[in-house]
Order: sequence, then C-alpha cells, then structure tokens
Amino acid sequence: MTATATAPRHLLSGLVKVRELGIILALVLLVGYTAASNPRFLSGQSIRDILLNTAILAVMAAGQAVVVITRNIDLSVGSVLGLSAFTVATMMSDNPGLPMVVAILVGLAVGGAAGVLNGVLVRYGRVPALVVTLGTLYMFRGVTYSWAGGQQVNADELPRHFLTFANDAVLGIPWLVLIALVVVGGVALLMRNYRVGRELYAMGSSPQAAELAGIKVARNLLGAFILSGALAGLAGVLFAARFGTVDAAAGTGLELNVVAAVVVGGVAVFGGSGTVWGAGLGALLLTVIGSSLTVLDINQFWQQAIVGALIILAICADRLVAVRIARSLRKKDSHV
Amino acid sequence: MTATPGPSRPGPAKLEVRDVTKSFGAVAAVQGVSFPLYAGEAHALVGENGAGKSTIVKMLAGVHRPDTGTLAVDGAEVEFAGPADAKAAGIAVIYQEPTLFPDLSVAENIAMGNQPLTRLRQIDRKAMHANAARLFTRLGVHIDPDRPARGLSIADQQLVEIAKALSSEARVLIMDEPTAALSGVEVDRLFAVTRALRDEGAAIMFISHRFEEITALCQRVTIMRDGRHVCTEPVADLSVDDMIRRMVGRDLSALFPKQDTEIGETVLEVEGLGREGVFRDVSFTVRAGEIVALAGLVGAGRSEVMQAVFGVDRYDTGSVRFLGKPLKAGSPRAAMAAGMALVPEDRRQQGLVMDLSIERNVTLPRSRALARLGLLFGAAERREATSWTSQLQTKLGRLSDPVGTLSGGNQQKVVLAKWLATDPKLLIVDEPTRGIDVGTKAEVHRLMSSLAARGLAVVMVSSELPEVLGMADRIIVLREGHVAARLTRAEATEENVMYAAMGQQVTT
Amino acid sequence: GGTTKDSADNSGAAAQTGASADPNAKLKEGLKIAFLPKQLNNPYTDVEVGGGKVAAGELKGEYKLVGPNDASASSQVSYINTLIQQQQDVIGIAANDPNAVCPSLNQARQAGIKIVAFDSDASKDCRDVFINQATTQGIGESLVKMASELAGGSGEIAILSATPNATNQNAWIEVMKTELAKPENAKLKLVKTAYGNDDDQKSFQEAQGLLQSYPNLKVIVSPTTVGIAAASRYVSSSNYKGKVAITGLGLPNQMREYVKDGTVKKFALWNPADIGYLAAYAGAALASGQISGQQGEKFKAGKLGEYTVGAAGEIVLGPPTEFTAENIDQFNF
Amino acid sequence: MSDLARGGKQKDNAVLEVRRRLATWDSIIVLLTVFVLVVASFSVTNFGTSRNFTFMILDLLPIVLVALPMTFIIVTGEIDLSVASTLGLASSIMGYLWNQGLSIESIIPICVVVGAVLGAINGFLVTGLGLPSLAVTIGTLALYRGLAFVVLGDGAVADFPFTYTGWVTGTIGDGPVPNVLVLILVLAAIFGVILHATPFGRSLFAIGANAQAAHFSGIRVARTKFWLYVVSGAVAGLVGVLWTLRYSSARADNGAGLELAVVAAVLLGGVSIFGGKGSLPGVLAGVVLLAALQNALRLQDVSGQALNIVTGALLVLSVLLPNIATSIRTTWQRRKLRRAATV
Ligand SMILES: Nc1ncnc2c1ncn2[C@@H]1O[C@H](COP(=O)(O)OP(=O)(O)OP(=O)(O)O)[C@@H](O)[C@H]1O
Ligand SMILES: Nc1ncnc2c1ncn2[C@@H]1O[C@H](COP(=O)(O)OP(=O)(O)OP(=O)(O)O)[C@@H](O)[C@H]1O
Ligand SMILES: [Mg+2]
Ligand SMILES: [Mg+2]
Repeated sequence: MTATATAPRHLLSGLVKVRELGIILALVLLVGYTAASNPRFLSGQSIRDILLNTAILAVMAAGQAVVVITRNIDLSVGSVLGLSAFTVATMMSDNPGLPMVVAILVGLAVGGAAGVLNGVLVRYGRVPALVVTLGTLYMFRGVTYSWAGGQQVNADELPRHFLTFANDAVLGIPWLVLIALVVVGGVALLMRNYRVGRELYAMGSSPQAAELAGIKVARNLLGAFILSGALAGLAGVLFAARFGTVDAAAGTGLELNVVAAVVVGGVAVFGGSGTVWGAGLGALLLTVIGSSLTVLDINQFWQQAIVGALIILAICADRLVAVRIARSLRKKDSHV
Repeated sequence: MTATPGPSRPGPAKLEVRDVTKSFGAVAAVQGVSFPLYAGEAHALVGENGAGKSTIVKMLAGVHRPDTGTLAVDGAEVEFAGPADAKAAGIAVIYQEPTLFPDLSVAENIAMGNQPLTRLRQIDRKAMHANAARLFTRLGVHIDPDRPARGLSIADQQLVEIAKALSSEARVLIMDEPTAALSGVEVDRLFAVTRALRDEGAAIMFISHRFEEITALCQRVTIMRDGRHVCTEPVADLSVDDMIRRMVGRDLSALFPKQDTEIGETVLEVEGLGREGVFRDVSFTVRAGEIVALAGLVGAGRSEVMQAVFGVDRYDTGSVRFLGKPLKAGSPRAAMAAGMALVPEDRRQQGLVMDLSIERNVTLPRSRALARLGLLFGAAERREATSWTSQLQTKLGRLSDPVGTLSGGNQQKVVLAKWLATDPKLLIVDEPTRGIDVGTKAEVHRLMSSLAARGLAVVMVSSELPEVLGMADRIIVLREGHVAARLTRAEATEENVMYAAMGQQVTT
Repeated sequence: GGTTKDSADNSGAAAQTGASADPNAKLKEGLKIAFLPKQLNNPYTDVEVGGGKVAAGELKGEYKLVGPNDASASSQVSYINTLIQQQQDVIGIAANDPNAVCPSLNQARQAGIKIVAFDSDASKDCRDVFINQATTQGIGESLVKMASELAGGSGEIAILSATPNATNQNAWIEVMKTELAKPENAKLKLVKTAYGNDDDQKSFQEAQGLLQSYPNLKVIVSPTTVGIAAASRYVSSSNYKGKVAITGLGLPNQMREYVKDGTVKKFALWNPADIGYLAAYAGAALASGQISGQQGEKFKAGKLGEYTVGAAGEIVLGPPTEFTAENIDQFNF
Repeated sequence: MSDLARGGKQKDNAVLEVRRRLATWDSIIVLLTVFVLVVASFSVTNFGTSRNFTFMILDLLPIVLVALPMTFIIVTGEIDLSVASTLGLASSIMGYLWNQGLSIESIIPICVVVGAVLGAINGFLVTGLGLPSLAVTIGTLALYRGLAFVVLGDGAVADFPFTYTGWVTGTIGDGPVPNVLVLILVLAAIFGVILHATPFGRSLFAIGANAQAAHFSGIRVARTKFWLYVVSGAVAGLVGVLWTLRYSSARADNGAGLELAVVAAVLLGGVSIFGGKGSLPGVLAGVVLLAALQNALRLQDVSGQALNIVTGALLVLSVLLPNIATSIRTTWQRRKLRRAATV
C-alpha cells in the first residue's frame, strides 16, 4: 500500500509544479527574446521598472486569487483602489507630517471596509459575488467621483517621504517590491499550509459540502473578501506613492487586468484550485508582456491585440497541463 | 450474516430526537417523531422513499433546524446552529449523497476540519496522508490518498465518505444509505468496521432499504411512514414482513415478479468494444423481450460500457449495431432517435437537472416530440409529466417544484419516468433501484418485467445480486473491464456470479 | 451598384442658420449656457470651463456643466440630447469625435441652440463657431522649436500623445512632421509617437518604454497635459533625470515641481480659462444675433477685448505662453 | 389519492401558481419599470415627450440588442465579455471597407459575418478546448479591441450615406416611433419565443442548470453553446454597424465598456449568473429600467457620478430584496409554527 502510494505521489507533485513551471517558461522565453533584441531590457533600471509595475498588480492578484479560489470574484478592486488612493492622497496632502505607516493602515482600512460590504452582501444577502462586486464597482467609483469631483492631488502637494517611498530601497530592493513579495508569499503560505486556507479551497471546490462539513463558511468568506478589499486598499496607497498624481479615475478598468493575472496564473475561475504564487507570476507575466511589447517597438496598435492573444495562449497552456494531469490519473487508476 | 440480539437498554440515550417536526413549505416532511440512540447499539431507521429519514438525519447533523421539538445529547437539550455544532457534539454523518471536495486530495477530504498540525500550526501533510492510508487499510480498499476526489466512482466516493466519518472518532455515527452504491464485499467490510465501533461504545444510526443489512447490523429499528413515527422496537422482535407491513401500511406481494417472455430478434449488438484504460473487448447482444444484466464488482466498468454504447462517452475500438444498423458513436441524440434510453447511475449529476421543475425534467428528452410547429407549451408537458409520475407513484407536491426537493427515491422515479416516456426499444438501466424503497422497487421490477414482456429489450446494470438473479434472463459478468463470464438464468447462482466477478474459477 | 463612398449623398440635414447677423444687437441676459467638455474631472478641463463660468456670470446667464466620466463620443451624444430636451440656448462643446456628435448637434441647432466648439473641434457643418486655442500651425511650430532648443539642434526625439484618435493632437503632430522635414531641422530625428491615452498610468508606462527603447533619446515632446506630467514624474524619479529633456503642453500647477527640480526646462500653454471665457462670450453673441459664424464678423469678449471670426467659423485665442523656471510662479492654473 | 381529490388540489395549485409567478423577480422588475416610467413622465420635465422617447430608444439600442444573445449565454451558465470589442472591430472594418470603396449594402452583411466568425472563435475556445468562458472572453476582449485598432488605427471614418445614418436615428413617417424600435421588437420577440416556448429554449435552461445531465438527455451541449457564441458575435457585429451609422463615425474604440452595462442589465433582469434561471421579459425590463432611470436623472441634472451609484445599488438590490423577502417569510412561518406548537 505504502509502496504504491509514494511513487504516484512524486509524480503528482511533480506535475503540479509543472503548472507554475509553464508560466515561468513563458516568462523566460519572453524575457530572453526581448533581451536578445534589446539588451537594455535587462538593465537595472528596466528590471526595477518592471518589478515596480508588477508590485501593485501582484498585491491585488493575491487577494483576488483567494476570492476566486472560493468560487467567487471581486470585480470592485479597481474602484476600491481608486477610493483608497484618493483618500490616502488627500489625507497626506492635508497632513504632510503623517508617517507612511499611517497611510498604509488607512489604505488597508478603507479597502477592508469595502471588503466587509462585499462579503456581507454575498454571504448574508445571498447575492452572487459577480453581481455584488459589479454593483459595488459602480458604487465605489461613484462615491470617489462625487467626493473628488474634478480635484486631482498632484505630486507637488504630496509630502516628499510619501513619494520617495515608492523608489526607496532596502538592500537594493524597492519597498514596493518588498511589500508585494511579502504579501504574495504570506497569502500563499496561508492558503497552502494553514487550516483556514484549505477550508477556503474546500469552499470553492464544493460550497454545499463545505457547509455540511461544518466549515465556518461565513467567517471564511467574509475574511476572503476583506483580504481582497484590504489588499486593493493597500494597492491604492502604493499607487498613490508611485504615480504621485491621483484623481477619481485612478485604477479604472484595473479589475479586468487583475482577473486576467489570476486566470493566467492558473487559478480556476470555478474555484477550488490554483495557487497564489501562480497569480503573482500571472501578474508578472502580464507586466512583462506589456513592457516587452513597448521595448520591442511593436506598433502601438498591435500591442493590445498581442496581449489578448497571449492571455488566451496562457489559458490554453494551463488547460493542457490540467488535461495531462487528469489523463495520468485515469491511467494510473485503470486496471486494464 | 448473523443478527446480534438486541439488548433492552437502560440508561440515558446518547442522542435523542424528541417530538421533532419539520416542514418545507407545504410539505410536512417530519411530524412529531421521537426515538433514542443508545451507546453501543446500532439503530436502523426505515421507511418508504420520502418518509422523512434523510430529513431527520439533516436535523441531527445541524443542517436543518427542527420547526418544533428538540434534540438531546446525553439527556441535555441542545440546539445546533449549524453542522459545526453537531460535529462538536461528536456526531459524524454520512449523507445520502456524497459531499466531497473534488479539487482536494482524498487525504485532505478525509482530514478536513481536523487536520493534524505541526508545531507552527501548519498542516502536517505526512500525518494526514498516513492517517488516510490507515483508514483505507482498515476498510480494505485501494484508493490513493493523494489523488484528487474528482473522478472517483460513486462507490469510491461513498468509501471516502465512510473513511471521513470514521476518522473523526465520533461518539455518534449516522449513516444515510451508505451501502446503496456498494457491492457485497465492501458492505461486509463496512459492517465489520461498524460493529467494532459499536462495540467500542459508539451509537450508530443506519438507514437502508435492504432488510438483510438491517437484520445483520442493527439491534433496534424505528419505522416511519409519511413523516410520522410508527414504532421503535428491537430488531429481533420483528420479522422482515412485519417491518415492511408497518412501513408501507399494507402487505406486499412477491418482490421480484419476473414474467416469462417471448424472446424476439436481436436489438443490440456490441462487438469488441474497448476504451483505453477503462474496458476492452466487450461483446454481447440483447434481444427484444430480454433482460440482460451486467454484473460485477464496483469499478468493473459496467457503467462505462453502457455509457459508451449510449454515446455519452466515446469508445476507441469496436462497434455498436442497433436494430441491424450501425449506431453513430458518441451521440446520445442518435441513440435516442434510434430508440435507446439510458437511466444513469448518478441521478444528481447525470440523471436530473435539480433546479428545474419535475415536469421539465420528465419531458426533457421528449421536448422535441411534444412541440407543435416547433413551439412548446406548458400544457403538453404537464399532461405527460402527470401521467408518468402517477404511474410510478411518485410522491411529490407540485409538478412545478424543483426536482431537487424530492426525496432520493422519488428522484429516482422521476429519472425512470423521464426515460420511459421516450417509449424506447432498448432500455438501459444503471442501478435502477438504488435508494428505492421495497414497495417501489417491486413496482420498478414489475414495470421492467412487463415492459420486457411487451417486447422491450432491457440492459440492467446492478450491484445488487438478488435483483440480478431475480430479474435477468442472461447475466454478463464484467471484471476489470472485460467479460469474465456469461450465464443464463438457469446457470446463475449467487456463488457463480460472485466468483466470476472476483476472478475465481467458476464452478458449475 | 449599391451605395459607395463615391456615390453617397451624405449631406445630412445640416441645419440652416439663415439669420443674418446684426453687430449692434444687445447681448441677451438670462441665457442658458451649457458646457460639455471632453470629460469631467480632468484638471485642464476644469480650468477651461471655469473660465466659461466666470463669463456666464458676467453675462448674467445660467451656467451649467455636464459631461461624461469617460472621454467617449457616445456618452457626449446622450448629454447633447439631454441638453436639447432642457432647451438650453448655447452649448459649448469640446468634441471627442468631430463626426459622432454631429447628428445630435444638428438636432440641437434645429431646436435653435447655438453651438460653440472649443478646444477640440466638431465637424464644420454642425457647429456655429470654433474657439481655437492657437492656430494648429502655431502650436506645431512652437513644439518643434522648443524640442530643437532642448536637443541642441540635433538628436532623437519622441512624441507622447493622448489617444490615437485625438483630433487636435493629430493635427499638431502633422504640423510637427512637416516642420521636422524642413532642412533646418534635418538633424532632429522623430523616432516614435507613443500614445498614453490621456491616462496617467498608461502615459507613465509609455514614457518608460520610450526611454528603454531609445537609449539616445534627447527629448520627449508631449503635447498633452496628462502626458507631460506623467513623463516628467517618471524621469524625475529615474536615473534618466538630467539626460532626457521633457517639453510640450502642460499646466503650470502640475509642472511646477518638475520645473523647480530641473527635470523640465521649458514648456508651453495658452491660458485654458480664457478658452472657456471666450466660448461663453461667442455663444452669447451668437444667441443674441450679434454674429452668425460668418468670416469677418466681430464681437466683444469682455476682458479679452474684440475678436473676429475667421475662416470656417474659427476664432483664434492667441499665441501660447512659454513657461520656464523664471516665470512659472506668476501663473496659477 | 382519488381523481376527485387530485382535481381539487390542482385547482388550488393553479391559484398558488399564479401567485408564485407574480412574486418572481422578473414580474417585479417589469412592474417596477412601468412604475418608474409613469412616475418619471409625470414628475420629470421633458421626460414624457416623444423626442425624449426617441433619444431613450437610441440610447438603449446597443444594450438591448447585445443583451438578447447574452441572456441565452448566461442562461447556459457561460458569459461573453468580448461583445463590446466585437462591436468595435466590426465598426473598424466597416470604416475600412467603406474607405476601400465597397458599397454599404455589401459591407453590412460582411460586418455581421465577421462578428459571427469572432463569436465562433470564442465558441471554439470555450466548447472545443473546454476553457472557462470568463477567462476566454477577457482574452478576446483585449484581442478584438486590439485588432480594431490595427484595422483602423487612429483614424475615424465618417462620411456614411445619409440614407442609412438617417434611418437609424429617424422615426417612422416622422412620427414618434423610432425606426430601430421595430428592429428591437422583432428581434426581442424572436429571442423571447425561442427561449420560452421551444425545445431549444428548454435545453438552454437544462444546460445551465446541469450540463452533464443535459448531455445524458441527448442535448448537444457543446454544439449549442458554440452556436450561441456565433449568434452573440453576429448580433454584436450588427450592433457595430448600427452604432457606426448612429454616430456616423467608424472608430476602433466604439462601444468600449459596453460589456459591463449589458451584463448589468441582464443580471438586473433576474437572470442568474450561475445559469439555469432567467426570463427575457425580465431582461427587457432591466434594460429599459436602467435607460429610463439614467435618462430621467440626467434631465434632473443629477451627475454622472450619482448615476454610477444608482446603477450599482440597483444591481445589488435587484437580487438582495427578493432574498430578504424570502427569508423574512420563512422566519415568520417558523415562528408561527413554534407558537402553534407551544400553545
Ligand atoms: N429541501 C427540501 N425542500 C422541500 N422539500 C423537501 C426538502 N427536503 C426534503 N423534502 C421533502 O421532505 C420529504 C421527506 O424527504 P426525505 O429526504 O427525508 O425522505 P427519505 O425518507 O430520506 O426518502 P429516501 O428513502 O427516498 O431517501 C419528501 O417529501 C421530500 O420531498
Ligand atoms: N470520470 C472519471 N475519471 C476517472 N476515472 C473514472 C471516471 N469514471 C469512472 N472512472 C473509473 O473507471 C472505472 C470503471 O467505472 P464504472 O463506473 O464504469 O464501474 P461500474 O462497474 O459501473 O461500477 P459502479 O458500481 O461504481 O458504477 C473505475 O475504476 C472508475 O474509478
Ligand atoms: Mg433519504
Ligand atoms: Mg456503475
């Protein structure tokens, strides 16, 4: 029994690793090709730019991945980012003396509150997440617009320490990147090795069974939405620090990028499978695609089309791997 | 199998149902039922389909809250706000329908909720895996703990459910038809494990429509009829006929009224059918008026063969001829048009659309024929549905209710109605009486038998040996995806079939 | 033979503004003047319509501001329809698409509403006058002149524009290309035109891309306020600072920081508030019958003085101002 | 049960049935829509005029047409987010071909066919390769929009013949009925009958609620979904043509963002995002309700920002309110039972 059980175990875990390996492979190919035609693509400044650009998307993708794994979706993240970015930027321009930590906490709080609203409506209102968050996508954006009007917070109104935060580095790694790494790593660990993480997978895999298994579905679901909201809020702070100019439209349409990153990263939209690391890699891949198309000097008009085609390719590749795993399972089971 | 004599129990009940009532809208599912479960005793709950057994289970599990009445654990009244509370009170439940997480590994499924933890409060995967492997050894089954639950056969799912319930080391174990998908070998294993648990002092509640299982395992039985409590008595005091009479409210005639029929010409010819990794070189024919049974152990590939014949699955080699003409592969629509019908084994996933109304489900394969000038009106569907559900004595509220609100057995009747309504020339039934009560089972058998007498060809896949022996004209035994034996009605005995299914020498 | 481009009669039902102008007519009071900019919540736009509001006040009219949150023509059409229903007297519009808004504007004109296009023109036959911030030629020339000065007369330059469809941007870029083709600019090489879609983040990333792709780039010219601000911000925080010059059209308030820290030496703009101001006065003059949009007609525009309607109903505001570290503190918009 | 008793019970059932039907979300939304239209006509100046009616119909034209096939797709449990990009690409191609000198009579069918082909690509990716539709159509959303820019670049083509542009914005005999209303009504009727009164329509609900059971019932699940995507693409292509003619402007960015408005309207109309539930009258009411509210609020000078909030809130409330009503009813029933038991 044990002897037969361990061999497929290696095989399986090997295959599972392949899932993320596919994305890594795609990344390597893309970076390799781009760097071959323009070596400056691998210069320090360029890599720094790519990582900085990825950071915000990756932070949001980590939260989104958790929500998607529970068979839900959070389309409101772009609007939450806008709300949080504007709140924090206004606060910092009014009180230039506030330390960065306060900005981050306020961003997390704003996002978390938005997440609570989403979670409560989904769980206690029994409204499908897509409907709720499509609704709050409009509502949060509307709130930001009504509040901001035509106002814009410009870089010169923001305190210096807030703006330099985006570019300052510890041990050569910019704060932004560090935060993204910690967030993605932390959430990934939580989802993989802790009970609550596995419960979230279970909830996405079979919602009814999760109820019957006595999983605290309400608490977990609320938690997932709060996490996604809070991370979108955090992303808002990072956005404000990085771009320096914030108006009511900040982050408009970003939800589709975030969902795309998660999906490209191999998280199944029907819940229950995929990893947070994958989502982070998905965010990186999307950013690199964008950057390398610019660097390769691809016609502006072709860029969007190529991004779309690459997204579809990535999903196809992921599907291919999944089918392979299923087939190997079937073979292993067969008595024939 | 031998029955353990039922001791008369003193002392407080481990778990007690006190005068509970539960209604769903207009349906009164349970009305004023009380009975105790004692430690060290297995308690059977029997009743017709829709009698309210599963509803009681769900109240004990904290899924439903009783409208009135209470539950008591160790004599103290409790109120369960959800399944977590019941679990915390030491109650483990195997539900009638498997409730696994398809994306998680089997080991995780079993451990969910009480995974072993390392010092950092992380999940200890090694211990989790070992635990699952140990449980499977105890149950004598071979399932890889690291494979995902997706793709497990119904039987394997049921076994994982059992392992899950065992793993929680509960003081009360409630099993809602755990054996419906299992064949004799696995049932015996399950009973051995259950008896051990019982003797260690657990209280067991067991639901089944098979009386031999009840007499083999249980000491006490509670009988329900139409949501009401009929009686609770030691099993030893009641004969099977007594139980049936109290359950149904009248006497039942012979259980397997197989009529002799005139065998007509060949309807179905399956030639060298094979599918990689699942079955190979399966050949057989079925003639009009004949009932052919496919027997075998769970996972022998019976369902897969018939699904390939009907076209819901593909096959790689071989051919299927129907009424003398080759049948298009991989097209259920072509099979239906030619006059085939398949009652699948998994009614929840394959047989019914749970959210659609009963009438829509019954007429789903027939909607084209019911349409006038391409348009379909509710009246035609309703007429058809009314006629078939009443013919099969389906217990239902309104035809427009979602089929998911019916009890398991009544859902099965709806699946049968749906396919009988297509007036097929060949009826394939996969576990036709799984989860069906005795009365209805007799009804279904009578129906199949009389349909065969009228010239219908029937292929029956069944894991229930008495059913196979009682109904079939010929028996084809599959083992590990290929034909192990072909037996006529005269040759077939319980031993014959079992030996062939398990790969031992057939002694004739 | 169906209807093809060549055979088509697409005259439409262009509104007839037969009324002849009376230069001495009195300016009406209580006129309902509505502004429909490309997009709300855009700082540049806000300054523009702010000027319109001041003028409406001076004219004792009713000022109204409506507009979409996205810079799309279709949403503008819905707003035009609403304004028709509300029976405004004057609509000042910065068209997101010169043609898409046309049928609706003509319906408005049929309903007696005067149409003043500003900032970004609508098609000639569906508006009465167009307030041009500066001549297209003038802007194009001055952009090339600034770029040439900053590049020291030779080297690679790139353009960071708004959306690929922006009418005014494309017109300026055309002029720039003609200018660059002249012998005195032969050593300047336009390597690329990138589009930031007037989206801050996208412009930011496009600027990054330009610098990565063209290591020898000397100047980025961004004739849009969003683009120039984003490009300046990126360069000021990267190690390209000091190596690459940024210029174009920008708002002094947004650019002050980068002019002060040396990222930007010089950029230009007209006073956007004056555009709105002039548009309101032109609208009032139209609604009062002082002018009808014919070439040569004259009217008074409050503090800005007298203006003359040019060819094709164009009214030119005046030459743009160049901003440098020396003079930027004198401006607040 | 005797036949007599059954007859009596069935009559009861019929009454209950009617009451149940009336209480469903799609009938509520129809009533709500009528209510909003009536109230707005009386209380909002200029709302009830025939010209405003025309404006409103023109505003909801693209949403309502795209919503018809979208309803089918969502009922089968899938989604198509690429519709707006398909619209944009069709518009670009229309402009390109017009510039090439093709006649408009041949361009229009070409655009519809192009839409159908784009839909077929979605359909193939979803049904042929078994990819999740949400992911696929996010990809093609970017792809098709990108191609639209490739085809037409930054240009806009505007000189379409007035016979056609005028028809789209015009009314029948210069009366109050817009030409396009006829088109909307005909298409809506066709889609409505197909969904609610044909075997095909039945199969869509079955597919959405349980695709495997539908497959076992002889329904060609993959093929059905594939054709739905083709139809969705074709309709989006047609709407691309109408959009271009309405604004007399073929541009690559036409219709950007329309997909969310369409999905919002469909969901507001009571269609379940999980598939298997929904009705076409509900969807039509949803579209009209959104358009009427936006129109009325704009006339009242409510800002676009507030419109966002109203749209979002409406969407959430449309599902939330019926749920709250149900749970109040069940709690109340339970209480009654409890009380009866204790007495
Ligand atoms: N969720 C529900 N909604 C409405 N009615 C329900 C629901 N669950 C059960 N019922 C009804 O309650 C009655 C009892 O059902 P239950 O499932 O308890 O029967 P059962 O005894 O387990 O039958 P079986 O032997 O067929 O499993 C049936 O009439 C059934 O239709
Ligand atoms: N979807 C699936 N994915 C992987 N393996 C499967 C799948 N379906 C069936 N199998 C495997 O194929 C084999 C044959 O299963 P099948 O259901 O045909 O057996 P059966 O004889 O009908 O038994 P049962 O009583 O379980 O229906 C089993 O080993 C089963 O585990
Ligand atoms: Mg049951
Ligand atoms: Mg089977």
